[in-house]
Amino acid sequence: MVGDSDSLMNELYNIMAFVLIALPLMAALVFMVLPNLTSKSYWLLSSIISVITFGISVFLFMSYDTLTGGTQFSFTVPWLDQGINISFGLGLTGISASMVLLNGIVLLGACLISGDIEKRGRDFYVLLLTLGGGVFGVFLSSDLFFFFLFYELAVLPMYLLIAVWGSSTDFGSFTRSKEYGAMKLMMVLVAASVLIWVGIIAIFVETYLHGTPTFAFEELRRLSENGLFSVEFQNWVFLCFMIGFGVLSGLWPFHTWSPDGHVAAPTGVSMLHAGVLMKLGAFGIIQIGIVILPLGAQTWMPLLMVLGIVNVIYGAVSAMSQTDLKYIIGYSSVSHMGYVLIGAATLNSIGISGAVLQMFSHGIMTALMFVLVGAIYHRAHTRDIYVLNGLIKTMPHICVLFIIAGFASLGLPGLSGFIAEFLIFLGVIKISFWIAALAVLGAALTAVYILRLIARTIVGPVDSSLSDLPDANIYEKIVSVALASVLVAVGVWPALLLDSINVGVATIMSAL
Amino acid sequence: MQYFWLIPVISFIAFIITSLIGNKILKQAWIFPMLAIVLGLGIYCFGLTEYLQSRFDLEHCFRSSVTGMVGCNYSVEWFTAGVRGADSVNSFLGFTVDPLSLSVAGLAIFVALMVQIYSIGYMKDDPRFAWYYSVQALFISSMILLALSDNFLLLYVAWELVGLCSYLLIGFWYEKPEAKEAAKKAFTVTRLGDVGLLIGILLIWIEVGSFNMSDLFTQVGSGEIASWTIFSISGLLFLGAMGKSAQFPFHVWLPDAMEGPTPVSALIHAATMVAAGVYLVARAYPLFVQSEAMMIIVSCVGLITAIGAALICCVSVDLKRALAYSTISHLGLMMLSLGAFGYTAAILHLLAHGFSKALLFLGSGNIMHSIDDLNINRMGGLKSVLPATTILFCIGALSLAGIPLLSGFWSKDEVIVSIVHNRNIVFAISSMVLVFLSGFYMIRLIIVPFFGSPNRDYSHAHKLPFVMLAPMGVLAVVVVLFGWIALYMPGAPASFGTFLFYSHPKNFHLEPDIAIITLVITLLSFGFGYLIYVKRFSIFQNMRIKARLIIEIVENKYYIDELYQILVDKLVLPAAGLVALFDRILVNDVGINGPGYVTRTVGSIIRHHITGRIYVYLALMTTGMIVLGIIWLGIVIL
Amino acid sequence: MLELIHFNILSVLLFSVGLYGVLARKSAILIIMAIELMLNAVNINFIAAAAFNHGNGLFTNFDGHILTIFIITIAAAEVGLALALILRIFRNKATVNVDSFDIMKL
Amino acid sequence: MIPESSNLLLLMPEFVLAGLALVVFASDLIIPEGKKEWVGRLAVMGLIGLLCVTIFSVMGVNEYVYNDFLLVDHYSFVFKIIFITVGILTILISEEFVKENLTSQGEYYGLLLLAILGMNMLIQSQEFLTAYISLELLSFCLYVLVGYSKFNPKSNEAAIKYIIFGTFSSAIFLYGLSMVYSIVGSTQYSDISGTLAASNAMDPVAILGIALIMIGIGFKIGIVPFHAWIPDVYEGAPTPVTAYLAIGAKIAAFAFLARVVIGVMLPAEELWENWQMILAISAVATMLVGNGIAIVQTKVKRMLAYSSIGHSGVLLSAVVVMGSTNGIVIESLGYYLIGYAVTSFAVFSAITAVTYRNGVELIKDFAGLSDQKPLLAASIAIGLFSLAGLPLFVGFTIKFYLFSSIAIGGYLWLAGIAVFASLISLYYYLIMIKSMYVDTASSEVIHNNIIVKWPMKTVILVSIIATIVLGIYPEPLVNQINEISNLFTP
Repeated sequence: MVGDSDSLMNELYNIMAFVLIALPLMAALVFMVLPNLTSKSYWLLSSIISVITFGISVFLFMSYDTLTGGTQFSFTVPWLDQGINISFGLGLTGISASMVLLNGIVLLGACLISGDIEKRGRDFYVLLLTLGGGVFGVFLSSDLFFFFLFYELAVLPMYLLIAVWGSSTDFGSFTRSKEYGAMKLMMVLVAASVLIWVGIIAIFVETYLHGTPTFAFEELRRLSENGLFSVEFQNWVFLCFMIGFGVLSGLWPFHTWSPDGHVAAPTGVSMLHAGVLMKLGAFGIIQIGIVILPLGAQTWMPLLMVLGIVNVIYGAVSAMSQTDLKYIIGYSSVSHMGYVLIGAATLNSIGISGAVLQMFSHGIMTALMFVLVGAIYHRAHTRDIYVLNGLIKTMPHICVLFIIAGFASLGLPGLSGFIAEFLIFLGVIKISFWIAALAVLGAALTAVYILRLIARTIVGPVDSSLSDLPDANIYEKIVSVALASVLVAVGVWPALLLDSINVGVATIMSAL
Repeated sequence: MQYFWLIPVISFIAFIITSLIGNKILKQAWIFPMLAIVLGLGIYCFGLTEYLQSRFDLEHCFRSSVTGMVGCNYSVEWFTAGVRGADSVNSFLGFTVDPLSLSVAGLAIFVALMVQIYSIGYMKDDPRFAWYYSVQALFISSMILLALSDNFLLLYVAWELVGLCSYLLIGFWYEKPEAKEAAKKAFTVTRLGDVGLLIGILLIWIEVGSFNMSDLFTQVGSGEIASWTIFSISGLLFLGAMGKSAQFPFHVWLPDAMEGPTPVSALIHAATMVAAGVYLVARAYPLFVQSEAMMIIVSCVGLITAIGAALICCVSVDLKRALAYSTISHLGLMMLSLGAFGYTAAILHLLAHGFSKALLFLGSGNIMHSIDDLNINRMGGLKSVLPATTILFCIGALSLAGIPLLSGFWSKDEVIVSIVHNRNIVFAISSMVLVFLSGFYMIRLIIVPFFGSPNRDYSHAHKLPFVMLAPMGVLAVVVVLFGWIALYMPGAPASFGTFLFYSHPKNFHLEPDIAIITLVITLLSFGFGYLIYVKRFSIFQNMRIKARLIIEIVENKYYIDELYQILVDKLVLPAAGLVALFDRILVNDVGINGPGYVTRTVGSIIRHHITGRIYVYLALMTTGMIVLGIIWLGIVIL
Repeated sequence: MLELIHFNILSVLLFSVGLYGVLARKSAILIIMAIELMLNAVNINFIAAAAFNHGNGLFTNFDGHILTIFIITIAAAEVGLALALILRIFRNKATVNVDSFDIMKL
Repeated sequence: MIPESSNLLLLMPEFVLAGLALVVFASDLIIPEGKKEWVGRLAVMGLIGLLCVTIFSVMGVNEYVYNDFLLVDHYSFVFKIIFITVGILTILISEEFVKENLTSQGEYYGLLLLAILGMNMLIQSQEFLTAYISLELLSFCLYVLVGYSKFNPKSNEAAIKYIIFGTFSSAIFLYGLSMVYSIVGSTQYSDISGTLAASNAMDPVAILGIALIMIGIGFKIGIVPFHAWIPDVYEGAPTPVTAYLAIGAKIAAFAFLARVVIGVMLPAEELWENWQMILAISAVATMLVGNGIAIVQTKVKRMLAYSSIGHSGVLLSAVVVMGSTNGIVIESLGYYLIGYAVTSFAVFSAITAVTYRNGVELIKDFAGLSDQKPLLAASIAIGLFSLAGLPLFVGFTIKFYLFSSIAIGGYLWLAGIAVFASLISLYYYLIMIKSMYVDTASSEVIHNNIIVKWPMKTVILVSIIATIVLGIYPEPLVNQINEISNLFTP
């Protein structure tokens, strides 16, 4: 009997990755079938679900064996063995380990923070959990078909989440309605996925014509190493991937969906949007583009690097003159994702591990910022930095954490952003001095707009109209403190993440 | 000595505790930081003793072949990124104990302790008393880390953290618009310099493959690195140093930084943090000396800064700002000294200046505390109101003016000697001018507020508590006595120069001719000041009117702030606005909305072929058939 | 002597006339009639092909004739249905001009 | 070699169906007014019975009957099942609509049954005359059904347009057939393909004949440039009939087209190569025109009609690549058709429910539906997301499968355009979803008076569940379809 329970545990252990994806999706399905409950109870239920997924993601992250490396928690079942031959494959790599952890954290935060959703609670949590499940799926898939399926699944709920629960803003000279933001986000992301889709089909066709039709990463990688994909083929397919995935990471000039999406989105959705959704693109470039199409990667990386540096500088400069808190953070995300792209474009292990670390760090940081901005907006009903001022007087908790997040964003050592950016700089300077110099300059520009933001809204004399606003509620406090502690923890002890990231990067490097 | 890492850690813990529970124990919030720093001082003293006694036979200690000093290194791995063994970056948490780090760390701990004691009195009525102490603790933690770190990455970490503390403390009274602007300015300007520092560190890594300082110096020493690279690396590092040490043209932040509480100015913006730039150059000295051009640049920047700031100091009417310019001037002097191969002199001056300037700032804090004003023209005759402060302030000021036997005298003399020996006559004469100017502004700052006739009613002046005067007294004692280590350094063969040196120990020797010349110049400047401010000679008043233009330029700080402001207002912000507009109009409305709009338009145009008339449909079908037929024929023929 | 080709030409002409009628007439009934012409062209083709080729190759049975009969039948049904529908619309709109049948367009 | 048999029992489903239709017509005379829904329920029960009959009598059979005129094989079996199921679902969603909006309810169901009969015959015919007659049987029923709303001018107009267009295209089809006949001397697929393949220098008359036949079929599918009737007819027809047109008729037409292409065109390789290009061009035009115009529509049914044109283009792209990779294409085509059917039912059933009482037709009139009738809104939303090709729903999987097989056939660019077209379609689907979920309910249209009875509810739930289940667990279905494709791979 002992053996039985052991093997049961083993079984459970092996399908952990599957459980992580299935749990939120199943919960969403159950919510749909369940009789109508109050919004609060849906919130409670989905919070419980997200606590569990958080637990599982921590478990997966902790149990990823950095000594063995490779893909762990593999889980493969045949899905279609006729025709185009697809299997449902999951696996945890060194890189996805930290990404899964990121999503676990941000999803939990987003759920907890969304307790004030009154309108159509059920629909909101169904969509939120679907989004979370989709993101987990992307990070865990070891099969191109399912990777793409989950990728689209993660994009799907965004439209309704923004359009129904979002907010429209009038900026005087122009307006950004929630419908516009949602529609643009959806259309741009799906347009980008057109390119990815074409790329995936092209890869599949190559393998099919070769007589080994497959979507599995491992298999594709092996085929790629055997030289199945010619240089010309790799060049154009990688370009598709680069732009397609790049758009999701806010690649210039296809980035405007992101700030406008933020401006329209409700807090929890903004967190997931900036925190994890934008990471999917970079993850795709690193985990798929580089591994399967290394030659194409080598061809296009200079372009990606240049575009990345444009992202960095352009995003920072744009953020400087924005007046809306969410715009500022949105453009700052564009700028920071530029670092990720640059890091990936270095094609050396330091740059890529920096990029992955930056993905994690930016995810946490920007989620934290959106929690706080959401809290401010919720209370003051404006995000205009010319209207808000001296908030630290009335909302000390929110503001102190905002300052922490801001400093993480400008790359203050001791917070996670610094190590990540620093590693990216190191990776870049091996390639080009001037790009590295511009990247460092970009970090200094970040300081300009973050400090401007702090000086305008957080410190200074306080307006009487803002003087009796309440501080963060208990959930906001919990979430923001937790996120800030992650920032500090990773900043002080980056080896926490870097150990597994290094292993993942080693796998990628061996493909090059 | 191997427990030195505890000093920053204890302070950091104090920071965390105080920031978490500080508000609950508001008036007692100083306890933990104070405890931490006392413990730190204890550890430091033990370590120092251990170092002085047994540095030659400890396991971790060895003599650096480049600097010749004995350094003790302790490190653990921090993180590794990339593929281990192949293409990776390893980073260590390591500290090094050598005379340089011991000196700077000692200065930091000691002054910090004094300032913290002083602050108990000075800050006691502030509602953010606890916050003040917790940031102080963080500052000490990071400052010690800065002084001790053995690699550039860790140094950069600490470098930024002290910048953060400076930011937080300048903006301590953040309700004041000036304070928040000053904080922003300080951080932004130093951050610009840090761009250089960071790129420099990256280049170092590219060249050396490690961040470790001694690795770099070994490679530099063995001549493996091209001179151009050395020049660029040292230049980039120097950019960081310029930012932190407020060297021209990055000096603009320091005067504004005086918006912070006065004890903060004393600790951070006079004694320790601003000296970090000098410390960095001294740290990387093996690198700098390899590049003659860089050394000249360092001297020039130092000289320009020193003279420019000294001139402004001569006309500044705000006591703290005047002191700030004096600080800039002295930092310039240190840079000048470093550039003139006066390594030991610069560090000695760093220490002497640190103690003296801390004393001066605390003195100005006393004035602030009692009469709540800093405009020296509205003071006068303070000596009768604040007698103790007057004496202490005079000690500090005279020390910096270079009056013999006080610590400033020894260090300044040492600096001048190295300038005269290693640089040409222009530098020598300029440094004499500098001596004159510093004597002049110091005597001005003594005469105008403290002596002469009172310009206001002092009846409401607050009394000074003992807790504020006591640390000043201690500092004054140090200021008086400290300079003697120039002649005899305990634990070292002889003078400070045999303890802290570059490449080979050298004894301090008083060069009587130079000493006499500087002394004469200083006294001359005193006399000059006496004539102007006490006797009020009309000839000077006339001169003042005639040289109106020049004085105005100097009073307005050469319009450099305005220039920067114009640059930001007329160039950077409009450019940013333009980019944002470009982003919205072109990238978004045309680039992203455009295709959607085009699709819609095309859709609404082609929909018109569905006219609703059957015969049109049928005609359409027939035409379609014919068109397809033509295409088909084309395909067949081709 | 009449060849198959002559019948074919006749059929093409008839088909073309029908096509012209379909495109040019505005009355629904005339359009239906024109379509009937086209169907008759089809019938001619079938009958002629079956008659002239009888015995060659696959032309061994009476397929062509049968086809024709079927087509005539179906065409009759079609016309009946069409006329019924036209009647229906005539009751509602009092016109059979197809120009007026454009409530739905674009 | 497929054996020939004279076993008329193989046609049992068709006999039963014809009988059922007669019974339904007759029952209409018996069942009193006010209980007419029992006519429909009778038809449903009959069809369910027919489903069993079909499974028991022709499953696994592979034989020619009637002198090679009909082929009872797995292909026709699968499609018969589909047609019957579509018929059942259509009748179920019709019930309330018919009761509220149409007179003479009984014949409605009878005609639907006859249409199914037409489809069944069409799919198993191996000869053009049989095919033509079946097609006309189907079409006649549809002409009547489209115009069934007697007093609705739109319905009348739609019927008139449909019948004129339909007879016109029949004439063209027949003319083409007569030309082919005059060369070949037979109307059997195998004879025609044999002659075409044998003659090296292709006879222009035969080529033109084939072209006209293809055009006739193209009209039924509604590919550009023969698409003009679709929006008007879809809009004017009663909503359940629109659903039937968009789902049943379309599947039948494509199944027929595939059969013709496989039976007639593929053996004549040279001819087919030329045709591939033509069809590809037409497919591109169909996808772009359909989706492009759908963007600017304001009426729901018209928007869906154009969207249906777009889907025809996608399906036609799959037909284009037939030949080179037969098996996988047929598999994906079949899978696509089934997926498209269940998805469309999710949309159309809910739209029928919304329109049966209020007669709303504008997209903006659906505002507030999600608050008042969440199930209907969810059904439409899921269906539209699925049609747009978003995952978890069958739309994603079928598109992925179909596009992959198009690309495997060497037409990656066509697949790319198809993906792009589905991007365009997402835009107008989202507009519809926005109307339902985001916009606040207008005061004029209130959906609260809609009553969703069990037949409708069943269809909605079944189609939602099928949309999801077929999307994430397609293996059994694909295996079934795979059996068909095995028939065509030598």
